[in-house]
Amino acid sequence: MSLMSYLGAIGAAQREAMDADERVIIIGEDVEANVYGTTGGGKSRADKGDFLQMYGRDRIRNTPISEEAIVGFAAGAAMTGLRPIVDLSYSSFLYMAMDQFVNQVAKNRYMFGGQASMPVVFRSAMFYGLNTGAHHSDRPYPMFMNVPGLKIIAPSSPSDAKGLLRYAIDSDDPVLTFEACLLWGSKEEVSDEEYRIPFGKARIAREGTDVTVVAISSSVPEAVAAADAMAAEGVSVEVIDPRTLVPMDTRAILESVSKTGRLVVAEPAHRTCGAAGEISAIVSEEIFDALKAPIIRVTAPDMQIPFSPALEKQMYPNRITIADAIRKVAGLR
Amino acid sequence: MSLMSYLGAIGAAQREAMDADERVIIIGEDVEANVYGTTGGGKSRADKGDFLQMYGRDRIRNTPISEEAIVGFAAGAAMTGLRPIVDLSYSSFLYMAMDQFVNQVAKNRYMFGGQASMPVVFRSAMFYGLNTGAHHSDRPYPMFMNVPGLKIIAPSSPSDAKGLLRYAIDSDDPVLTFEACLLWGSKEEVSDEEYRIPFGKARIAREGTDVTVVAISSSVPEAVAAADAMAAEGVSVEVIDPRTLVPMDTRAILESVSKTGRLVVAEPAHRTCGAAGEISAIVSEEIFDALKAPIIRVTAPDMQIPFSPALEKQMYPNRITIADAIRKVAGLR
Amino acid sequence: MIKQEAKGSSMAAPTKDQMLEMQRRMLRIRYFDERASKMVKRGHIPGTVHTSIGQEAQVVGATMALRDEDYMTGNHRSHGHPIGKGSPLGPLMAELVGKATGVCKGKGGSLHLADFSVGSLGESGIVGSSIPIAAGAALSASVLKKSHVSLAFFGDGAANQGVLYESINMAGVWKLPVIFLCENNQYALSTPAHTVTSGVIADRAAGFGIFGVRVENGQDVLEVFNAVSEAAARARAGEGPSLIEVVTYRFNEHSEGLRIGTDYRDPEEREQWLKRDPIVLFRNHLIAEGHFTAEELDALEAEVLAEVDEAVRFTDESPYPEPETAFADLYTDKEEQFA
Amino acid sequence: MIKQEAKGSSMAAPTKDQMLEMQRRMLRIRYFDERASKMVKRGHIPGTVHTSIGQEAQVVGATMALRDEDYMTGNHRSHGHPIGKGSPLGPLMAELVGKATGVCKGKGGSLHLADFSVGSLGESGIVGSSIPIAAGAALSASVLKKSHVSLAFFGDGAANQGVLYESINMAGVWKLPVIFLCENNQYALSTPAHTVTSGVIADRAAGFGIFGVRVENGQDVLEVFNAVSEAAARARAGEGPSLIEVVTYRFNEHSEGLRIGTDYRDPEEREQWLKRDPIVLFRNHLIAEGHFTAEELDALEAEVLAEVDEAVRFTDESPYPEPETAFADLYTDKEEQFA
Ligand SMILES: Cc1ncc(C[n+]2csc(CCOP(=O)(O)OP(=O)(O)O)c2C)c(N)n1
Ligand SMILES: Cc1ncc(C[n+]2csc(CCOP(=O)(O)OP(=O)(O)O)c2C)c(N)n1
Ligand SMILES: [Mg+2]
Ligand SMILES: [Mg+2]
Repeated sequence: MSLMSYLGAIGAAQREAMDADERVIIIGEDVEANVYGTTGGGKSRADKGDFLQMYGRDRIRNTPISEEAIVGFAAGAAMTGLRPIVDLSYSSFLYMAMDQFVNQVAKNRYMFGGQASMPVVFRSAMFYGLNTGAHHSDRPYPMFMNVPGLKIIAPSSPSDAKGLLRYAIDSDDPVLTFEACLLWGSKEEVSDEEYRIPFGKARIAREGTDVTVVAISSSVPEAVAAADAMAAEGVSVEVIDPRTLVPMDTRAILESVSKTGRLVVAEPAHRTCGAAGEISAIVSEEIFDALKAPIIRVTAPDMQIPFSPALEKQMYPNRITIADAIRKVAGLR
Repeated sequence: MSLMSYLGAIGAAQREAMDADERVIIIGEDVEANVYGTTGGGKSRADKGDFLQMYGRDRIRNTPISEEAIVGFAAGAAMTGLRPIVDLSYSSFLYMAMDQFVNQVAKNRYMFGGQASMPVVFRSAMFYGLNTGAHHSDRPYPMFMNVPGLKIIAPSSPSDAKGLLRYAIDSDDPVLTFEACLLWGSKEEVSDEEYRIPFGKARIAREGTDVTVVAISSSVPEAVAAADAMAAEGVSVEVIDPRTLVPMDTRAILESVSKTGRLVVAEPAHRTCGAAGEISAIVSEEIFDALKAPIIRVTAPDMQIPFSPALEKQMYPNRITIADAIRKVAGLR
Repeated sequence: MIKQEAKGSSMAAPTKDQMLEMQRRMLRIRYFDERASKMVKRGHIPGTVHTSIGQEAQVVGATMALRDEDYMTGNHRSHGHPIGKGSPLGPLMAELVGKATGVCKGKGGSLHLADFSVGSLGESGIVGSSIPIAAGAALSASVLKKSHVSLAFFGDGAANQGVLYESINMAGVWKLPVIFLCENNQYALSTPAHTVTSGVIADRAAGFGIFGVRVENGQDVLEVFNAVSEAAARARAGEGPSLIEVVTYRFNEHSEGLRIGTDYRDPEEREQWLKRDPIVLFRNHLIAEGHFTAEELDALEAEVLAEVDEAVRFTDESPYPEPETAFADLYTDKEEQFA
Repeated sequence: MIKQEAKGSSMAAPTKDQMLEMQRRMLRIRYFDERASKMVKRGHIPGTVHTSIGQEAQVVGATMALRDEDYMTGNHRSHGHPIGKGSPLGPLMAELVGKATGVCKGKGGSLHLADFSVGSLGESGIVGSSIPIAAGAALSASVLKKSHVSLAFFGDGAANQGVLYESINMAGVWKLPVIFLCENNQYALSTPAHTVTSGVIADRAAGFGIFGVRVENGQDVLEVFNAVSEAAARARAGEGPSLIEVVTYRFNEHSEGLRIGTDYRDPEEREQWLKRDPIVLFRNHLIAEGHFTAEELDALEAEVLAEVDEAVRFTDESPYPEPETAFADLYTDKEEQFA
């Protein structure tokens, strides 16, 4: 075990996968210079752990700013023997390649009757909450959840980041990872061994009996903090992190809500057609009778993200708004 | 009043708007030759009603196949005095321009503090159900519903098509229309006068007291047919067509479900993070106590669309699957 | 044929066998597409099909210049490419009809044919969308040190999609073994290329530092073959990508059954082009040069016609897929969990 | 400066007043950006800023060649463009800090400055994304028969985004009055342009049938001014778009506060470029040619410094926006219903 940051864990998973399989390559803007911190040991190419030094230009591919071609090249390469990891840096840049994601990456295997497999991972990080304005603050994973054929993960801790990414790289299907820039610095003890966390298995971030909170990405630590605060008010809150959004571990969610009868869903994406709405719909479809109160969603509003520090913070769920929702669903106000 | 097809109604709204305001222009692939049937009177340029003859090349703009630039040009033009109608033909092609939709069209007015307005309409039709395979069969409106700043309409009848499109063209905000190719041929008496249907007002397609069905796009006639069939079984079904998905007339939906206590939501989009999930979540959030049974969604599964006629039909809601859901929600099976 | 610069080693002329194979494949495309057209009109094929009738030289000249293992992607005008690459006709025809024996099990249909066994990585219904896929296959060849070349077919219409230039640029800096082949049949649906194309497509190569060539007589299978052979040789020699624009003409409407009036295309223009039928031209050439007799070529035509008949028979006798197969092949694992 | 062909009417040399205004605007950019850089480091400006320090000649040469009413879009290197176009400094600085008096009411921030009052239609945090917006403004001018020209600023990195070529092509066939101006500062973040650019950016114009020019000495404001003036004249004369590549250099890091090591950029290279400071060069030129005295230019510098001080004072004294304003300005009507 080592104390590892979320970002470091991602770097570690990439390094292990690069070492394990020569077909794994990294493609992306500024990956050579380790600008985003997952392809090197430090700030200099001379630093120990620098990917370019270790794997060479053939496998560490600095690209032009051409997201659509980057994604398409990776898809074509994945169908013909490589296993690319594509670093798209900000999630807000995925739109540039939307056609490739939806029409090629997600559909090819199906359309071709299973002739192709598509072992490729597309990494990006959601940079919200950092006063970078509307162009850099998107949390667009819900729209990709509406596209069958993609698998989607959103790790919320260093050990999940490492294990899920490794599983993603080993998977023969296309995976999109939505990392959370806000969590980059969070640290915990992470195994130095190789390990993989299979998709479709939620993590119970905190056990409880009165209210279930399903939280996504950076809302997980906020939900845990809210749960801690609620314990003081005598409410026992269970926090579930689905970790993988497609496939979603609905069983774990349903089991928890069957027990608690009360559900809050918290996520940083926009409200309409978000993951929270989906989870709410599934739960009321499946275990309507178990529900003791209406499900409450705590999400970003259907509004773009303003730049000013005086405006931005209120846009995302936090421990206070989550705790308010818990109180409400528990009938405490 | 004239007997008008859905497609004819769209053509009529465009013609009226072109006549009323010189700033309205039409941009798109193959609009000159009236390939998609909304910019002409017939198949020949000599035919009466041909838009190119009537408005000239300056206002009827045949484009290269460059969707991203088309959308971007239209956005730039809309911010500087024109009011473009963009014909993108198939909804499956919108992905090509996703960055322009999300990062420019939806965000500009907000990011610039209201300096710009964006009076532009993006038309496309969902061509599903016609054995054209996965690339041409998408129903991607839910992902656009997750993007604040866009308004989204999905007319299901000729008179709605005309009135909603006209309102869209007159609107100072960007509007995406998702038309339904399956409905192109449907006909009804439509007013020859100019009229506008304001956004955010649902249409009660059929009144009823026992079960509410909220249906979207081509699911509306299927829901009405299911309701007719259920009347024979003694179940009175109310069918609500939201018509505009953003803004959504939640009040009309809530009023109906408050009355019936039972809700089925039918739509042709994929299930996960679709509009049906959103509507389900809203209803159980708002009027949980009024619900007598779990809400049922009838949607396309989370699967891509196969080509073969032996495979495709089962992918979308139809009168039979909707009627089954009605029976279930009504406790009849 | 205007060449900008010729770097590749000069190509050997095609052998007699190769020429016969060229004519065979052109005939396969012609007869297959003619039959498909009829089947659309009779309602035996659902959806829509786009024929390559009139463009056979451009297709076959290109595919015959590739090796069997080389990769290829295409577009909506989709049957010619895999046929040209050597794909058997039965599963292709069965796919068009949506049978379980189709090359994509009935899931793709005309627009999305793919036959990985002959390096066909997929046609695409989305204009321009498959171009970077071909370049990605070339990236595999490059990283895995294989000798594959990859070729992307696309139309004059697709030549205005930005992803083409992103792909050209990135393949250019990485010197990938990929050929961008523009089938300039002078129209994109109803839109004449010259009304939506600024400059000359082949000339766009130069600004991106790659080799560019315009094959003016795309009705001559040998001209196309030579141009693509040179590009493939350059690619295999590590000299990077090429952009080849082939001038040709589609004899049929944009898609079968589509009626958009003829206003956009001068009937007289079409008449002139019909006289430049690539199959007739090559037949005459083969006879004139003494490579084959008329009788030999008649026999070839009969043989190919029988092949197409056989493909239709195969199709007719094949079952439709079971409805539940619609729910397989999306993911490689535990597919049922998503159904 | 290498010209491909000069169609536009030859330009009048800039007047003395114009030259003084050029120097003034270059100074405004320099001092504004220097101050902004300090404010980022002190935490007074949240998020990130990208300075145009070192690139002032390229920015101002372009904007001064436009008329006040002409349109412009830009990118993340965003302050120089509106300043060059004549936008007052106070609301720009207030925007960087996120104050209510900001030019975008604090909603845009550094990356998304826009000042419609001077034709600035918006900077863009998404590389390449604002290029078609500028072309769309040119479409308005064309359809509405106005004389506006529109200019899109973008970097060497953005020159590999496909939307640029889609825009060039469509503007080319429609002969729109738009100028595509590539600020080639030789790096995109950590990536040297030559490692990701196949061919020469300006040369890409030719294949798209539009005018292309490379301004080799982008540190000389007059060279840039002349090139853009010619392009603007051509545009107004109905001769269509131009692609202008200006070679320049950014003196600072990609963004202020960013530390990505210096491995990607040779410190020696930077030293050489620092000697080619566009403001110093132009100052020397103005004195050498006898247009202005050193004292006059010193006074100008003091004046601009005071302007920047005033902008900061304006910013400091301005209130932050009320939280509920975050929920306005998304739509033109009934905004509350969406909040
Ligand atoms: C992205 C996209 N835009 C538009 C279409 C509709 N469409 C299908 S084929 C076609 C014309 C294509 O022209 P070209 O590339 O020249 O190929 P050709 O049909 O002439 O062989 C169009 C506009 C599409 N399928 N995909
Ligand atoms: C679509 C997109 N991809 C990547 C980025 C991240 N990014 C921001 S600036 C930049 C470099 C831009 O280089 P260039 O266009 O040359 O402009 P410069 O910064 O040199 O002025 C990159 C990669 C982005 N903002 N948008
Ligand atoms: Mg064509
Ligand atoms: Mg640069």
